[in-house]
Parts: sequence; C-alpha cells; structure tokens
Amino acid sequence: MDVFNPAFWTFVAIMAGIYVVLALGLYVQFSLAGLPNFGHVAFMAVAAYTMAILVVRAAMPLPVAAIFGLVAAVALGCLLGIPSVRLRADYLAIASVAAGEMVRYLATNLSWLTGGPLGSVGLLGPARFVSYNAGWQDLLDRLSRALSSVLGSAATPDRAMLLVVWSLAGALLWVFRRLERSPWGRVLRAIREDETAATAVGKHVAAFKLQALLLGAALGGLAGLLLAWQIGVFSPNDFEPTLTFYAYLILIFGGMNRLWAIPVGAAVFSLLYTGTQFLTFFPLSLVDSGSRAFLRLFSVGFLLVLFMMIRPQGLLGNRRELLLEK
Amino acid sequence: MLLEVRRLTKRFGGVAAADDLSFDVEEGSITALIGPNGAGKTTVFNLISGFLRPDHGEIRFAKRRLEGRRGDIVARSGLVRTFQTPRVLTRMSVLDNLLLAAQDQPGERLGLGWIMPRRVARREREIHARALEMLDLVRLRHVSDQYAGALSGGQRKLVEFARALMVMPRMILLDEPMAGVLPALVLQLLDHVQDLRDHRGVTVFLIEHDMDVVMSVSDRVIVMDEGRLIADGPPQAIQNDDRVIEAYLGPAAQSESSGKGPRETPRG
Amino acid sequence: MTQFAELVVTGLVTGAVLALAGVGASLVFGIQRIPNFAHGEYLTFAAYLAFLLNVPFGQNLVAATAGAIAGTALLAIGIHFVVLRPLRGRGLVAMSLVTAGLALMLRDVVFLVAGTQVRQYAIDQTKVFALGFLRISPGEAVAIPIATVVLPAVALLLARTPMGKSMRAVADNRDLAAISGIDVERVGVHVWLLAGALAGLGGVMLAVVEGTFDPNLGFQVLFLIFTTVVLGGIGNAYGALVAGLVLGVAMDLATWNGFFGGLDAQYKPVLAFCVLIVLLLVRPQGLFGRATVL
Amino acid sequence: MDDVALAARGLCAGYGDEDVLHDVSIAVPRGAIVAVIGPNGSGKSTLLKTIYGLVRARRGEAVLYDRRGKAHDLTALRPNQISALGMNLVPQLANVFPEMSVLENLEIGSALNKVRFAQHLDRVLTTFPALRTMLRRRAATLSGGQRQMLGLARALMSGPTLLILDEPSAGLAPAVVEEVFAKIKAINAEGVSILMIEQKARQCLAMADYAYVLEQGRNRLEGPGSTLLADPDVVRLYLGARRTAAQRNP
Amino acid sequence: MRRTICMCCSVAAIIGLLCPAFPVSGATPVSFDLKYGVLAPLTGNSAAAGQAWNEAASVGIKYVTATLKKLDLPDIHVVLADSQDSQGNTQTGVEAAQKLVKIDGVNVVIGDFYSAVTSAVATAVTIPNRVLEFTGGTSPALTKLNTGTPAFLWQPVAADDVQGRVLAKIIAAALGPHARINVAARNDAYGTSLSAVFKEAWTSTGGTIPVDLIYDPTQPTLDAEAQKLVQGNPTGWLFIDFCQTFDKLAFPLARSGKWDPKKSFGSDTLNDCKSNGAQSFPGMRATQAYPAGGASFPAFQALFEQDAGQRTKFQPFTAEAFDSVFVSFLAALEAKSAEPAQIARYVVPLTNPPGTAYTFQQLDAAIKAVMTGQKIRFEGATGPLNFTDSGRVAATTYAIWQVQPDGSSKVIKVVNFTP
Repeated sequence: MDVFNPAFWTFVAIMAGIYVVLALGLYVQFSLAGLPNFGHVAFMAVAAYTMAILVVRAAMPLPVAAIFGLVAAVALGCLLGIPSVRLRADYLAIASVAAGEMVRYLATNLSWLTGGPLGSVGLLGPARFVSYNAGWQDLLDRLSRALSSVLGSAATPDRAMLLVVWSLAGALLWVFRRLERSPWGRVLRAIREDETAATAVGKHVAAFKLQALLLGAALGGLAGLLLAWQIGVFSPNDFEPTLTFYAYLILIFGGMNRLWAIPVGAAVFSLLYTGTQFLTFFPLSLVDSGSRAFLRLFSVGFLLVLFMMIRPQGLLGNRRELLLEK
Repeated sequence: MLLEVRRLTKRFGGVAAADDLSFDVEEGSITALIGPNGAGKTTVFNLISGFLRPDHGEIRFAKRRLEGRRGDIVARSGLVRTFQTPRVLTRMSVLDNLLLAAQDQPGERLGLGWIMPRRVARREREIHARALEMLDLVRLRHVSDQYAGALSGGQRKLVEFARALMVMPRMILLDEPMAGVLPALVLQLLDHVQDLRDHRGVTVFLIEHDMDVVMSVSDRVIVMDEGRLIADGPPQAIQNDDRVIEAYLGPAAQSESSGKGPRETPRG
Repeated sequence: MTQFAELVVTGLVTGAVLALAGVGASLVFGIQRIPNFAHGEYLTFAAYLAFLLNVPFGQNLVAATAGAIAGTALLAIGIHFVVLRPLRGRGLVAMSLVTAGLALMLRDVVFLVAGTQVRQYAIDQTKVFALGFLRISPGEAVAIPIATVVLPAVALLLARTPMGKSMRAVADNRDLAAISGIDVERVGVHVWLLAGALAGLGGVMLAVVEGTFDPNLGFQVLFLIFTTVVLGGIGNAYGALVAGLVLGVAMDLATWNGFFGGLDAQYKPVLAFCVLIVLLLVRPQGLFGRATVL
Repeated sequence: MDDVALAARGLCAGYGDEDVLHDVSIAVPRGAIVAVIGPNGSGKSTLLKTIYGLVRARRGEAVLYDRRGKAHDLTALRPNQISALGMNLVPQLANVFPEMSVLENLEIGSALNKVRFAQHLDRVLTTFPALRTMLRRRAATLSGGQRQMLGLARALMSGPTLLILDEPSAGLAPAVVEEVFAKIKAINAEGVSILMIEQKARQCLAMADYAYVLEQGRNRLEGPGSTLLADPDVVRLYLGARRTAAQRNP
Repeated sequence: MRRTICMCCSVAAIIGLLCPAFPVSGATPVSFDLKYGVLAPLTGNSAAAGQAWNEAASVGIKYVTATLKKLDLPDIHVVLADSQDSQGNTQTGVEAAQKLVKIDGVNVVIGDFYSAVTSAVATAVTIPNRVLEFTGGTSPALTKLNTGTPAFLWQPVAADDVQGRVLAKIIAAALGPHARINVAARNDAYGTSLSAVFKEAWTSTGGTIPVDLIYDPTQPTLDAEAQKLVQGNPTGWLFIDFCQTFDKLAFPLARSGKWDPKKSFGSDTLNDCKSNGAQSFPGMRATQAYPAGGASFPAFQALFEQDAGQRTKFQPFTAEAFDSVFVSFLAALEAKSAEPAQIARYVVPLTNPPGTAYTFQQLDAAIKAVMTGQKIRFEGATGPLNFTDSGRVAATTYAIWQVQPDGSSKVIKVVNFTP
C-alpha cells in the first residue's frame, strides 16, 4: 500500500479545490447575505447538464457551452431567488432543499433531454456515447505539455488540472475578498447584520440579496462544471442534497464568516472524507470490508457531531463572535 | 411645506394605529411628535419612512408622493429615519457603519468597482472624509475602529444619528433620540439637532418623551393619542392643553379616595 | 370510481404516516428550533426495533409496536440530553448539520446491526381484505384503524391533555408560558418524547404499509416529512396533521386517471416539492403558520 | 416586614454595559395596590423585568415573601418557580396565547393544575363575566380590551398572592381603561396584592395605596397615591418640569 | 431437485477443497501478485446489492487463494486489496477508484454495477491507468469506452439492447406479437434503458403498450402505480426491477385482483426471487442469459451462503462479480503476469472455444492445465462467457425461468437468439 502516492493526493487536492469554489458560493449566499440555501447543489447540476447537453447534442465548443452552463445556473438562481428572498430563514432552508431535489428528479425523469438516470452517458440514447469533456482533456494535455518545459516529466494532465483548479479557486478567493471589502460587500454585511438598518439608509435589500444569490449560483455552477470535467461522467445521483451539506461543513470547519478559512475547511473536509477510506488498520481490519463502509459513514457523522460540540466556531473562527451573533 | 400628510390611516387587526391623520412639517423647522405610549407615533414614522404601507391616505415629501414606496427609496429621496432602539450594525466598525450610509458610491454596484476603480476610490475618499467629519461632530472619532456592538446605548444613538446624516437628508426623522442617553450626552445631542436645522438646513421631525427636550428645541409640537391627532401648535400652547394633559395622565379621576389612607412605607 | 376510492385510501394511509412523523418534527422545529434531519432515522429505528421484537423474539406485532414506540421515544430524549441540549441556540444551519450527522450515524448503525437485506414482519402481505369494492392490504387494514384512532387521539392529546396544551402554549408564546408556571425545560423533554413515540408508531406503520423495508426506510420519506412540516406551518401541530393527510392524498390522487389522465408516476416525488414551493410563494408562512415573525 | 409581599432593594440593572436602573427600591405591602409611574424611558419596564429575572440584576435584590412569610430570592428562580410561589405577571404585549382558546388560556394560567383550575375558574369568571360567553373563541380573535381582560384572568387562574401588571391601560380606549382599572380594584379587594406599572398616572394614582415615581432609572418621588395625585411635580415631570424644581426623595 | 443439485455441488466443492494437494509437475515456475479491488455502492439505496456484490467477489478471491494454497503455489499471490464504497454516484465512485488504483495499486477492479459509475471510473481512472475493470453495468454504451485493444473494461453480462429484444421475442412467442403489454420499470439507469429498448422492439413488431410506467421504488407505497398497471386491458405485463423492491409493487398488484402473474414477465433480475429472500409469484416468467444460469451456479450459491450468507442475502446477479474474479485470475495465469494489459489479452481466448471447459469448481484442474500449457475455456457461474474483443459477452441463448406453484423457480425453456 502506497499511502503517499502523489497521484492520489493530487486527485484529492483537485477535489478540495473544487470544494473551495463550491463552498465559496455558499459563503457569498449564507455568510455574506444570510440566505440559508440548502439547495446549492441544484446550481451545479444545472450548469453541468447545460454544458454537457450543448457539447454533445449541439456540438457547441466547450468554452461557449460552459458559459451557457453558468448562465443557466444564474437563470435558475433568478427563478428561485425572486420569490424566495422574502421567505423566513427556516422556510427558505426547507424550500431550497425542495428546489434542489426537484432539479435532481427532473434530471432523472426528463430522459429525452438529460439522458435520464444513466446520466451524461445516456445523452444520445442508450447505445451511443459521446464524451463532453474531450475539449477539456485537450486543454489539460496542451497545458501539461506547456508545463513540461518547466516541470519536465512531472507535468501530467492531472497536475495541470490541479493547477487550473487551484489558481481558479485562489483567484476567486482573491476576487471575493476584494468584493467583500468593497462598498458592495459592506452593504451585504450590513444586510446580514440588520436588514432594517440597511433599508433605512437607502439600500435596496432584496436587490443586494438577489445579487449575492446569483453570484453564489454562478460559483455553484462553476464548481459543477469543474466537477463534471474532473469526473468525466455524471448522473443525477451526483447531485444529492448531501453535497450541499458537505459545502456547509467546509464553511463550518474553517470558521463560518472567514473567507480565507474556506481552503482550510476544504482541506480538513477532504482529509476527513478521504482519510476515512483508509480505515483498514487494526482493529477495524477485523470488520469485514462491507461493514467498514457503514463504519466509515458513521464516523463521518460522529466526527461532525463531535466537532460541532467541541469547536462550533470552526478552526479559524472566534468563539466570541459566534456568541455575538445571537 | 416639505412634508404633507393627508388622511393617513393604518389599522392592525381592529385597532387603528393611525386614524385619519393630517399634518404638515415645514421646511427648516424642528417639529416634535408626542403622545402617550401606544398613541401610534412610531407607526406614523414607519408609514412615512416606507417601513409600513398605509391603508389609505397620502404622504408627500417635497411634492413627491411617497406612500407605499419602499423604505430604501424614501431614504434615497432625502427622508431618513433613526430608530427607537438604535439599529447599529454590531459586528461592523463604527466607521463602516457610517461609510455604509453614503449614497452614490458606484462601488456598491456589483462589478463597477472593477470597471472604474478610480471613481470608486475617489468617492470612497470623499465618503471617508465626510464620515470622519461626522464622527468628529458626535465626538466619536476615537472609537471609529471599534465594533459598533461594543459601544454603549447612548453612543449607539450617536452613531445612528451620524449615520443618518451621512445619507445627506433634507429631513430627518428621529425616533426618541434621547431615550437611554446619559444626561450629559442629551445636551450634546440637543445641540446637534439644533445645529442640523440652523447650519445644515435639515428639517427635523422627532418623537420624544423627554418633555424638557421637546419644549426647549421644537418650533412646533404635534400631539397624538390613540392614532388620532389631538393637538398641534407651539410648545407653550401644548403644555397647557387640557386634552394633552388628559391624554398623558388620564382623565381627572372622579372617585378619588379608595378609603385607605396613605401608608408609611418601610424603607431601609 | 374504484380507482379514485382506492387512491384516496392508500393516500390517506401514506398521509397518516406523514402526519404522525410530521407532528413530532413540527413541534420539535417550532419549540426547540431544530430542523431534525434525523427524524427519518427515528422511523427506521422504530421499524427495526419492532422487527427485532416481532421476528427473532416472536412477539406479536402489537406488542412489538408498543416496544418500538417506547424505544424510539427513549432514543429521542437520549439524543436530546446527550447531544442537542448542550448545543442549544447554535442557529439553524449548525443544528441542521448536527442532526444530519446524527442521521448518518443512526442510519449506518442500523445498517451495521441489521444488515442490508429487506425485511418483512411476520404477516402475510398478499392477503386481501375486501371492503365493499375496496381491496386493501393487511398493512392498510392495520394502518387505517390505527390512523383513525391515533390521529384523532394525537389531536385530542394536543387539545385536551396538560402535556399537549403546554406544548402548544410553549410553541405559541414561550415567555408567557413560563410566566404562567409551565416548566419550559420539561415541555422540551415531553416534545421529544412525543415526537419519538409518534415517529415510532409512524415507522412501524410505514414498514407495514411498504410491505418490505430496508434501513433506508425513514430517510426516503424525510423530505416528505419536512414538506409536511412546512406546509402545516412550522410549530403548528394541527397544521402538520392536516398537511400530512392532504399531502398523502394529493400525491396519490395526482395519478388518478380522472385528473387530466393522471400524472406520470415518475413525477410523483416531484409533486410534493412543487406543491411546497408554489404554496410558499402564495403563503410564505405555510398553510396554517402565523404571518407574524416568531 | 411581615406584611410585605415583595421588596426590591437597591436594584441596579441594564442592558449591555449600561445601567438603566440605578439603585431602585420599592416595596409592595400585602394586600395593597402599589403603582410605579414615570415617563417613558424612566426604567419602569426594566424594573419589572429585573424583578422577574428576565434582566440580570447587577446589584441589589428582589425578594418575594410567600403566603407563610418565607423569603425567596427571585433572581435565583425560574419564571415557572416564581409563578408557583404565588406571584404572576401580565405582560404589556403578548399577554395571551393567540392560537389557543380563551378557556385554554385560562387553563394554562392555572399551570394546567386541575385542582387549581376548578378552584379558581368560577371566581375568575365571576370577576370577568364577559369571558364566560367567549370561552371557545381563539384568543387571536379578541379585541385589545378583551385580551387585557383575558390576560388578567389568566394570571388570576394561578391563584396569586401578588400580581404584577405591566401598563394594563396601554393601547386601550378610555372607556375600556376604566373597566380594566375597575377589575384591578376588584381583584385587589379579594386580597391580591398588586404592583402595577402605568403611564396613565391620574387614574392609577387614584386607585393606588402607594406609588413610586421613577425618572431616569432612579426613585424620584414616592408616597400614598392620593398625595402624589395632588403633587404638581408629577404633572411637571410628564409635561416638562424644570428638573431643578423636582422634589428630592425623602 | 434444485436443492439436491445444490447439495451435491457443495459436497463436491468441499471434497475438492479437502483433496490432498499434489505438486504440479512439468510447469514453468510462475510468479505474480494479483491485486483485486471491489467497487460497489456499499451504502445508500443500493446497499443490499452492493454488499452482495462485494461478498461475491471476496468469496471468489478466497476460493482462488485456498486453491492456490492447496496446489502449493506460493509464488502466486491473489489478494483483495480493498473494497470501496461508490455510494452509487460517479463522484464518490471515482474518488474510491482513485484510492484503489493509486494507493492500493490494484490490477483489477470488480465493479461498479451502476453504468454511470462504471463509465466515470473507466474514463477517469481505470482506462487511463491501464487497470482492468469488470462491471455489472448493462448499458450498451459502456463498451464504447474501450478505446483500443485489448479492452480494459469488461462487461460480463448481456447488455440492455440485447436483453430488451430477447424479452420482446419471448413475450411475442408466449402471448402473440400483437399482445398488449403493460411495462413497469424502476426509475434508474437499468430500468429506464431496458424498458426503452423493449418498447422500441415491441412496438416495431406490432405490439402495443397501453401503460408504460416508470416508478420510483423509494416511494412509501406503490399502490397508485399498481392501480395504473392493471388498466388498459392488458394481455400481459413486463416488470424491470429487483426482487426486493418488486415486492412493494407486486403486493398491491396481487391485491387488485386484476393481475395475473402467469401473464407476467420479468427482467433477468427477477428470475429467482424466492431464493433471494423475497416473495415469488407462481406462474411469473423471467429471462436469464444462458441455460441453467451456468452449471456451476448452484455451487456458487452454496459457497456464497456458506461464506457470507449470515451477513448478506444472496443475489443471483452477483455471479457476474464472482466470474470476473476467475476470468481475470486465469487470464493472469495464462499471461504469467498480473500486468493488466497482459491479462486483458487472454480474456477473450480464455472464455471462448476451443479448449476444455472448466468451471470454478475445477479450478485446481484448470490451473494445472494452464500451467502445462493446455488451452482451456472457462465457464462461469452465469454460464459460458464468450467475451468478444469489444469487452462484451456475446450471448446467443437465453433461458426462460418460471415460478412454480411452490414458489421456487426453474428453467422451462431455452431460446436461441441471433442479434
């Protein structure tokens, strides 16, 4: 067993980078604008599906299709956002789960459009298969060739992907850090603190909330695209509500209202989630391999509850601020 | 007339919080709105400032119809309010609280900060300067970097006051500006209110319970009780108005003695 | 017509399960401010506890159900004291994550202990009870009387008993309830007991009605339970009772041929969510929720 | 002290870092109506919340003497325990359970104790005959005056020895205020001590055996109700007295 | 009858295991390390099937190890490196496969049986890393993922496009080509794609489908769906589901009084529900590629029950995982290497004539034959495998099973099918 195989950890790091983008979307919606969106995964689904359908069915070039994918995610954000920004937080939370599940069921049922339960493999019907991410693989290949002049044989498409994902994540973090500190971010923080006060000084609360929701939707869509390219194939099952919960976990692990804690949260989450795949040592080796899968999910749940009890403010959070919130 | 209110009515359930109210507020005046608890004063403020939608009636501000408009639109048109319990943004710095309230910052439009960073920065500098000026005015510059949540109630009132001024209002609605403020600060605030009108040309419309304050600063007093307007006039006239006294203290009691004599209360 | 009647019956049976689970979840959400994502697992736990008593231990199903109700109620207050009470006041998202973590733990423990295969209680599922032109299953034959007895009993419990009244009082006006001499802490425990017991009964009923079940039993209806809670208005127990029944019947009736030829069965799960979202657009506080903010 | 039902001594309390109450002391003799009046922002409501333990007292104490004269430190008790000791409160707003029927409101008032409910229901309905005709109505459908009555009735259902009323006249029409005050007197006549906070000073003082006037969170004036009623300072305090003219505490 | 076969076979298997080992002579020394990894939805909605899949593979690997030990071939190591959980979704599946391939360094991945997961794992992990993958997925699109020869992705089960047409043919033979068939399929990749193929085949030859139902088996009750299925005055029914969830639909169907199991057909996952722990409905027919499901199928079932029966219910389709273990092991033995590309080259010759046929029960003999250089042909528990170069099995004969009045199932007919 080669626990430190770099190729494997490259993969884990790519996934962590994608999670950063995903969680950043929630950060904008929840931590900045105070919208508890539990259906974030719907934006991923819509973007990924739009992109794949356009590439496979309409033979659109990948970049154009990707842009349409993001547009679709933002459009879904509008559709959900316009009515839902006025809901009370607890109703919004449940309504957004419902919206996310609706998107997933539609992806399952509209087989003529989405390939049905088979996912992107079935886009052209049961017997034909065209991959949507040839263009992306091409890009990574070219990038890794370009990199090989610098890195030599260490340049692989996987590392190119790592580079792409993390530079994107880093750039987005930087952009949103700036946005958060810009006058725009100031208004959003004010809205999170007290909507009435923000209204009283002439800020259109609903409009700002909607902007945050849409930005979050775009980020969710981007994460969906990256995931689709990274995995190569996706199906409706990939967009279960669990993924949104994971994104919230990342926010909480890092520290709820800390933008720069998102990568930390994503790293911790990835380590936890990947690390539990290695639960084969003694005494767990005595348990049969099938039961270990249940033990693994059990321990994910257990660690989550434990973490919430011991360190509710997250790794980088400030406990006092947590209490100030109430 | 800067503000004209006509036949304003708002009911909650069966209770009329504002019942066919009509009054004006003159430009450049300090007008007080008083009345016993539950008279509907704050409701009137909420109606004027767009936080509530009237059942019927008209509100004109600078000749523009305002009734039913959203609160932020009302504020941007130059009519800004404060709250009874100050609504400062507790987890933002005092300075940020003020910066937030400035209008015409292009950086509040998503993306404009990237397209025209210079204009944003220039405006931000202007706003910043103005905010410091306001903080100087309310003598809070020394706490400008602190979380607003760390301030005392009286200081919060001042922050909210300064924040309202950042909007550059033509008229400001102050909901009990003196409540919970230390006596020393009350005088200071009084000065600010008068200064507003005298030097900045801002019309002031305030709800206040401290009658000393009301009588000493206001040009005119409007008295409400149970949603209705019961008196409207200069302070002296109001002070001696029977209806007003009755509204506050209740009607002169008919059955005076309950038969029990005064008691000596044991006091340590 | 037969189709219509049978759909109403099966819808009512599903609805009764949703109502039972929904009342508990709604009271917990309203009084404890916890969106309990582990509520589905309470149902699963109950179904398996009853199975344990019914099949390996050979108890009859009534006794097994009683055991499951008691056991699930104990589980609910156990979790309340060990995990949820110490975490009180952490906010909606944090509590959602905690209960989701609990759900993961509970579900996988059931998987570990009970295994993955489908289970059946010791009753003949193919037996048919003819009621006029209606042909109903043993599950329905049991569920319908249970529902007709238990749902009114729950309503009565909430309406008449001190426990029910104090719960509604706390949900209605927490401070005044405390001032009136109600021990709000104790009501909190009672709410979990009631929610656990109802989830226990609902879980066994669901298992009987489904015929065969596996450890995903409760998780599969979790979002339907939440839909019930929100439709009824968070914290409104009567609302949840009605919403559960309405939702159950509406979902089955949607497939009725007389209803524009009937909805395609594959869209049935989407229907509940559509209803929810459309309703929230019209009434943001739910069907029976109060418009005012708590 | 054996005839005192409630005593607050030297209470200092407030929100955040700031004190609203400064060294406030009041006492409620058994069987008396005691009024606390004062303009808005004088700290009346805070005093009440502090006595009830909803706001933590920084200094001073609030002591309740139960039926047998045993002293209980109120700050250490939870609201339901306070209620069990015979002290009840009618809040200013939110004084009923809107989603429950009038009868249920009364039941909750008796803390769902059947014996107590049976014991007090008739008496309470005799005091509030109007409620008898609307026992099945949902409290949310009642008018403001009816709600205030129900709030009083609910509090009476616990069989209190001491009742605290937070501005019972707030938001009510004058005729209704009269009625409410009459009820309060009737309740007092049955031996229930009453501590009420009021704005409508005249009616309140006319009824009160003893009254305290608070201003700026401090004891300002006190004395028998009728004495204060005649005191011109009270009027000045409400409608703008010169502060220097205000009478000092005895 | 069936039980006697089971008994005989398990006795034979046990005797075979107990036989004293004798040295293999005349063979060139062979040494390799073959690492298997299992990928299946071990948790979640398909946990029952996933767990059984995992057990079937590990039972097979254990059997191989035991045989190697018996034959005293210490230089050949066959291990199950790890079993990972795909949770039935592609993202988790790829993460799990990454772990198997990159960390454990497996040569062969057994699974997943979700077509979507298989295709993701194949495109993102196994094919780029040149690792063999044996899938339980039935989507015809899967073989398209193999970009070159030899194939890395193997599909030891008839794909939907074949089975759908076979079902149409069988039903036409039983009820006439113009029969009215109501179709019910579970709402997943297997159900929707198989029912789509069937519909096309059925209507193109003149049949009608009054009710075409796709249902979600996770619904609390399927009574409303059952109501639909008895409408339209159907001549017969076709069900595409797994035994466990089929009960939920079948109970209300039976109660409706309008359903006739004798006129009902099931897909290849419904052929023997009784032995599967679920209810069976006498008279109902179902298909299965190959007659008798392979001669060694009962022995496999017995072995499974003995090894893993306490933990997991047996599921017939897991024979695919079991067979995959033997195919890859024997191919590796022929290649004298655990290098996946080498193994892949021997899969087709190993499973096709000519050569003497061996089942897993004769594994020791098969090993000896391979080591002495003879051409053998492996016949799986699912039947003769006949892999083609594309990575797919080419099935030409199908068995029709029917549930007997006592609930057990047996093969009543074998049909030939030429695509």
